[in-house]
Amino acid sequence: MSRIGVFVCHCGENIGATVDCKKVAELSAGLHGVVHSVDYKYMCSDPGQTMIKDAIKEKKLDGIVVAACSPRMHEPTFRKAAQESGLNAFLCEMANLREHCSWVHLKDDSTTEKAFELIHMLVEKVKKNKPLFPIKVPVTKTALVLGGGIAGIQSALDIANSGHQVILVEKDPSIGGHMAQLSETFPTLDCSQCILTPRMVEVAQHPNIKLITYAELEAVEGFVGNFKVKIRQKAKSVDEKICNGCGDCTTKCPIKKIPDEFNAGMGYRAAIYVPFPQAVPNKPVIDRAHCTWYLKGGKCGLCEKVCPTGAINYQQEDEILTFEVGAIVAATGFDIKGTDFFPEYGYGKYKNVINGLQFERLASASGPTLGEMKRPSDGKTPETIVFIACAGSRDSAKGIDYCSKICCMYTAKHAMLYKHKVHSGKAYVFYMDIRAGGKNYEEFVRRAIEEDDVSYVRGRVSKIYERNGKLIVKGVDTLLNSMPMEIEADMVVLATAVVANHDSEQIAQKMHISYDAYHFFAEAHPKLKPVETNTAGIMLAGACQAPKDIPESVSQGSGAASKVSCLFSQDVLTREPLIAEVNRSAPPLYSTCVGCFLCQSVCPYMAIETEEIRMRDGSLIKEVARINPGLCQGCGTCVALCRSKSIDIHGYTHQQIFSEVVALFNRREEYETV
Amino acid sequence: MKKIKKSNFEKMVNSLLQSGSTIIAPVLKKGKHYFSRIESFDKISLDYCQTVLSPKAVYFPSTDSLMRYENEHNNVKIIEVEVPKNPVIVLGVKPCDAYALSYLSEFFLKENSDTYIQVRKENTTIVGFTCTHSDDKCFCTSLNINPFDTKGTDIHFTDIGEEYYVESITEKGNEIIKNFNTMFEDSQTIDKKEYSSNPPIKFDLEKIRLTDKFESSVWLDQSLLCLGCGACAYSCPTCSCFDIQDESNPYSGERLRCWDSCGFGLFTLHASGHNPRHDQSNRWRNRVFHKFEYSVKNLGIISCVGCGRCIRVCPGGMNISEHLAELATI
Amino acid sequence: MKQFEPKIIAFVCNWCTYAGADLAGTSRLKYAPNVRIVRFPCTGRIDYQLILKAFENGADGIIVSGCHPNDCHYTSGNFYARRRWIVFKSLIDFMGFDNRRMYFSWISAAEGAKFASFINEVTDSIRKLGPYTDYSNLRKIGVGSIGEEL
Amino acid sequence: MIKVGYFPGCSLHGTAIEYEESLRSVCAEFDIELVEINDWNCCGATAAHSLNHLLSIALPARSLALAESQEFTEILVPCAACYSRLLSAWADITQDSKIRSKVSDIIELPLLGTAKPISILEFISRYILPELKEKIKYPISQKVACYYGCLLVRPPNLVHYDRYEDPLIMEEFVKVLGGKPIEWGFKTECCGAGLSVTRTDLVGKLSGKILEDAVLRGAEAVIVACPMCQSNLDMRRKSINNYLGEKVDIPVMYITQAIGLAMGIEPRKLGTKKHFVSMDKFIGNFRLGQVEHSKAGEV
Amino acid sequence: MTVLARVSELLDSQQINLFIGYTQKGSICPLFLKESDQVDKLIFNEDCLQNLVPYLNKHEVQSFGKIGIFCTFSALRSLLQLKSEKRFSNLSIIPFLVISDDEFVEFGSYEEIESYIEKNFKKGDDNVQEMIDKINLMSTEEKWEFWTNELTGCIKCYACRSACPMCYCDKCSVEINNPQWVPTASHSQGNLEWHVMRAMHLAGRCVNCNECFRACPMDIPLNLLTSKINADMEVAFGQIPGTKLKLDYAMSCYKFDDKDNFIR
Repeated sequence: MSRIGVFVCHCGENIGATVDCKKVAELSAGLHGVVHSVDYKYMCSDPGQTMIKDAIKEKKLDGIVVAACSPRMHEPTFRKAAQESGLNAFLCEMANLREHCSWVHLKDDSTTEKAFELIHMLVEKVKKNKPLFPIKVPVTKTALVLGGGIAGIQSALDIANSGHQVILVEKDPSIGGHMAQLSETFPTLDCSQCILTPRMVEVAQHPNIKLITYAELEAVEGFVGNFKVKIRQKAKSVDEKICNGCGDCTTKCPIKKIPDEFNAGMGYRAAIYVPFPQAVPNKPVIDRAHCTWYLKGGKCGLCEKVCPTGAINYQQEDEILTFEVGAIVAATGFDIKGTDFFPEYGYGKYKNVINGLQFERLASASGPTLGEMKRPSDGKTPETIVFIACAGSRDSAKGIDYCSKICCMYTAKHAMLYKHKVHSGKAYVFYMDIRAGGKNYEEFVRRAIEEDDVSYVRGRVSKIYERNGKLIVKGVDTLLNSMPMEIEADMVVLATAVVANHDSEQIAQKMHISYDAYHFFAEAHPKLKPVETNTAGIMLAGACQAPKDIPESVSQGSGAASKVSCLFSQDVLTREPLIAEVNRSAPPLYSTCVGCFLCQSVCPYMAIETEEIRMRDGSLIKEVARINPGLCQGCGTCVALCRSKSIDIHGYTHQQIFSEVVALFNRREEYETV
Repeated sequence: MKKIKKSNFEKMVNSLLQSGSTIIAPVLKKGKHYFSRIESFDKISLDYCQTVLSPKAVYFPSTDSLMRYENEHNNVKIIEVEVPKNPVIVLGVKPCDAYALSYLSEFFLKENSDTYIQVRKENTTIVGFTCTHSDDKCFCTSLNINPFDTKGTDIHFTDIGEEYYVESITEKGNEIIKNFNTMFEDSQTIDKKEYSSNPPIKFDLEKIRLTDKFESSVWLDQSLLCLGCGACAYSCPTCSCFDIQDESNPYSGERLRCWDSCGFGLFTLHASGHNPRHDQSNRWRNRVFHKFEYSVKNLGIISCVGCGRCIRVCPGGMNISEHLAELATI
Repeated sequence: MKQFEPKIIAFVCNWCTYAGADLAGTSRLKYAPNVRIVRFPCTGRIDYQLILKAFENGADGIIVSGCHPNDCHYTSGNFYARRRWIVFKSLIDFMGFDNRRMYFSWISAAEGAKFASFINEVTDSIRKLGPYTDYSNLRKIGVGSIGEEL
Repeated sequence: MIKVGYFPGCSLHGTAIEYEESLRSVCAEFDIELVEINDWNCCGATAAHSLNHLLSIALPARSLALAESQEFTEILVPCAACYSRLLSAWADITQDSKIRSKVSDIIELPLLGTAKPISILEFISRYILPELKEKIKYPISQKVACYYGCLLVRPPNLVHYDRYEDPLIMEEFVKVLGGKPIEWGFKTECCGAGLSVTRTDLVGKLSGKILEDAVLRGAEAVIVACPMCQSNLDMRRKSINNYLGEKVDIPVMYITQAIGLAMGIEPRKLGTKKHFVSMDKFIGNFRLGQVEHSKAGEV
Repeated sequence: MTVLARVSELLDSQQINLFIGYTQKGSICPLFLKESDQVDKLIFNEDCLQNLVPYLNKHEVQSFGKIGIFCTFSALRSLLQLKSEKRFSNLSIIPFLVISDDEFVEFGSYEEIESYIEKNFKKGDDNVQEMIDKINLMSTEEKWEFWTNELTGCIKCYACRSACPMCYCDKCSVEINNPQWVPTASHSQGNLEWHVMRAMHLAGRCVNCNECFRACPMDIPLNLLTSKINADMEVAFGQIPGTKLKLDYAMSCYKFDDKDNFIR
């Protein structure tokens, strides 16, 4: 038999004015299992709480219902009071008499009746409550940062500077990311590499940062505070410890005509290469897909011969490194659409139609033309250049509905850079809208239009075709008479859409984080949790979440780092125990879970794993679902999905909710007498 | 011995209906026959081989209320359930089903009389009919039951063309003849066999010796076809297993007696999780043993009447007469 | 005769509709006192069988409400719930349940006014329909009787 | 014999009769029978759809319903404008059961949407292309320009058999015929058909630009699959020449005519004489022997 | 090679320990073969409609380990759906789809089943759709009357559950008594709740084999319930149960723009 206490609060006049609290308390006293029922002016006040505590002790209550304000307001208060008097905090429930009753109804019998019913529902619920205990998980104070672009670099440095260990993993041979490829940055036009490279060096030298380049994420297991990650260190074929970075190998390598990724295909590199002169680490790797030694079974070997330190190691193999980390920052960056995505603009066959990143390399002093404006087909200086903004972005016909955000700004920058280099040249920009929200951004665009005389045309380009060595750009000017216009251009730059990396879906699946329809990683809440993911302990930084410019990426990198530091400030994590659990029953069933794992596909937190139930001799009896208490956030979607009702959620169990619902009714006649 | 013209038989039924008796008789629905309460004579369809379900629910409903209770603060008030006492006449009961009903009353009433069933039996008159249609699933004759037997009936009719040949078996039967004495005429004793169906004998009952076959592998082989539902038990005229269910809420509740089946895995499941009849073969063996061994030991009667219903309804194609024939050979 | 007052039960999620009801309270909006709220962590937790249970135990109307699409505290619980309701609705409509007694809505934590007017609207229309007994009466068919078919 | 439902529309019975002639001749070679939809009516390819959406669906939907009652699951609609109207109507009625029942009420016919319109290009790639190569007798060896116009591969959300910008499917056919399709940027440019009556001068400009580029790139013929395109590019030569200031004599033929010629079907069965701009030079050029051959056949 | 010869070969070479097929004994019923000596009793014709896959869920049958089985088209779909729900991990199953005595398809892998189903997909029974259409046209009250009448006949023998390939829970939720979700009694309410629950459990999983209807001793058209919601789901979500080897369960996925017309 339960021993339930009911405490009805008047909340001054707030409840008392419309609800007959005294009568409610009397009626409650008559409920089955209620052994104590009182009303009081202010339950949340010190004397009120003392009343509750004393009653718990004196009447040996095994559950209480506080009928007062919204549980969203004072549930912690009363749970704490219960806990302090020896009653498990989760044996306290609140009936919402104020927000849901007294404030919204007039003084009337029906209001009092409702108040009593609300209490009754919770009395029945609390009878089924079970003591619950907070979940504690230890924290490994090492962070993994995935991606060595500016967001990852910023994140790694901030975490390292707050005194924690960081493992920074980069898939390319050098950190730096896309920012290293940029010529100048908007809106200040300062040199991108000049501001980036010092930070890259800082990463390399930081005592708390372990830098692993040319490596990829293999697998993530575990949960917040206790991840186990596997990293595949791709074979560099060069022993980093021995290599002195002299560069003899790269100059001697006979295979030199490999399109250079760093130069966005505008230049060439050798099969053994350092991506760019300021690379960190500044040690070469062998590109096995192009190296003669690998393609022709051990021939060539020139680099090995010229290496003064004997660092070349053709036999090196991929290595799987395992680390235990407490948090992960995903900063895997973005990609941009190639020009071959646009049949109407020449589907990649016109050499002089290039994308924004290629233009960056053309404009960069360290690029293939050493910063001179030379068009790819014949190296001539383009006299007329057309920039097309929103190439793919905001175009549902192309399947990309979103705004790529950075294009308006970098297109203005490109036009400006072009005009600064080719004073006599004519630059056109076709745009839909100019989105220049940001500090000094609008001013920057105005400068391009007004000071640098860039012709901005509001309209879209329908077609580009080549004729007599010129690119005929057919567009429309929607502001001037909406007339079709044709420009004979020497070069066209498409501000192609920013898209997620081609492998972002796989990476997200490895990390068990969700991603949106465009394969950008999904944040936990679009407004209030823009840095966290749905998987506790995994944060996002930079353009892997959505298109972002440099300041935003850096801010988010720092934000992610601060989230990690907060996490690492505790030795043990404490979580509310309101999570789901798969039931256990007597053998030979062990659990009514039948192992269909349909629940796995519905869990937003990927918290459901496989548990093997085995005999003592190790033979498998059955596989059942197990909810990882570290990952479960307690939404209960799996609970309602499970056909055999093998999953239940603490705090909202089948029994509790069922009792609440059944308590409400079946008593229509009784009210006539109330 | 008596006889009654069919036209008079109709008048008699209508008169019984008018006098307030509940009449239950075979009725044709969606191509199959079911015992159902009738409101008029023309609903009756005696031209049938076998109803889908047996008439056992007349004594033993699929869900029976045993009592109700109400919570009054901290007291519990018990409310007894009254079994209706109005007269019930079950018409068109075949000898196999009548035989089964007599088994059921033995089972429920012999040692500890079950009030609910006692009351129903007292108020029920069983009007038997000689079986005229049988099919390849019928095997009553293999169990020494004749398709014209009168066991379990109160009054028995045999269709002899324009008239029914009538035998009164019990006092209730005499009562009917007395009440409608103008309609009944005296008759010679006839050989009912001429008017009845004659299902062939499918196996030699004497040769079925179960006692030493408890551990035989035959149970597994036979039960592979069984899907483990309760269709056989629920359609069986003699299956009498039940489960007690309390349906309740915080204010009141009701105690129900519901049909159960030994074919269900849950039937013998212990709270500990252990199930002494873990495999379907164990359950199938129990079913056969119950009918041909245990009920003989307990009540002296084989509790299978060869009606063939379980064969007809089985979704897995289990055929008890074939299985018994197989048992007779080993 | 006392006017019929319907009993309505509302299954709501903790983060949006429960909070929306709280906001209706803090805004002192007035609405009909016929609804009893049962709090769930998320609409994803709401079991369709509870709807049957509520009707079985005498509810005259049922409200199910949670966060608007894309607003779910758990990001996607309401999307799964929505699918479940679409399917459940198609089933019970097909079976001829009185669909005028079931209401589904999205009410956010900011929509206190929507909550209040929604409750009023639902209460009014269910009051007009009268008590719902079709479902709870089913309980009486087939107990202790010889039934329709034997 | 394969039977395919066939919606000719007004063009193929009128100004584009040679399109139908060539289509039927080619189909005969592939043992395909085109069965005209009984009592078909106008597709409504006017400005009507911008005035009353529902009626603009109902008009073509009637033909769809009739095709259904003849138990066709596919309807070949060679005219690109008809195709566009029929396909839009089909999409509307199959995606929205409410529209379907409304339209069904309007046309007073049962309507399920089981008959799907297919374009000439889909038709060729499904029924003709698989066995085309072995039937080629006289491969076209010239450069030709494949011109699609505005309707054939659009709108993108309904038409999926080719990309809507810079389509490639006709080029594939031409390559099988042995021809050399040119790379050009005018495949889906506007020919001006919508202004054909009101602003003939603009038609000259728009069509002129198309032909100018085709000629510039060395094409000896333009291959089309739309009666409107054909009539504009073929018939409006006067205004085209006016605009261009020179005389262009590049012939404009239907893809079905091109296929027929390459298969060695007699030109008269392909309606090649029914164009304003003579095709003789082109035919003569690509296979001198063919003409002799067909003459020999006539004897 | 005839299918019977192939079955013999598999049994003789112990590539399978059990073969589940059909035989004719008065009516058509399943046949379990452990040896090849009785293989000539196997038959397969258009009347062999029973889905034999539910037998594979029985632990007694599973203990044979390697099993050959005759499959109808919907039985193949049920196999695929069950596999996607992680069934049969310890079982090697060789399904056969028989077209005629000499013509049959033997499936070597689930991928083959998947591609066969994709290539040969056929819609469910027209009669079922006709009945559904008929009920759809009824008013709410008529529907209610139709279904309460039908379901009053239910005796809760659970033949529908036993015969359903997708019902394989160790403990059916109708057997949970704390709380008692579904009344076990076969009064009308208990019956209705049981069938609502069953239909919901088959939403996104039913392969239209109509086994529940075939098994029902009371001839209640239960298949209409599952067929109806799955047909609606196919239209709404575009997913068809039993066509994908990778789990594709409509109830555990969503689209941002799932259409509903009743949520306000």
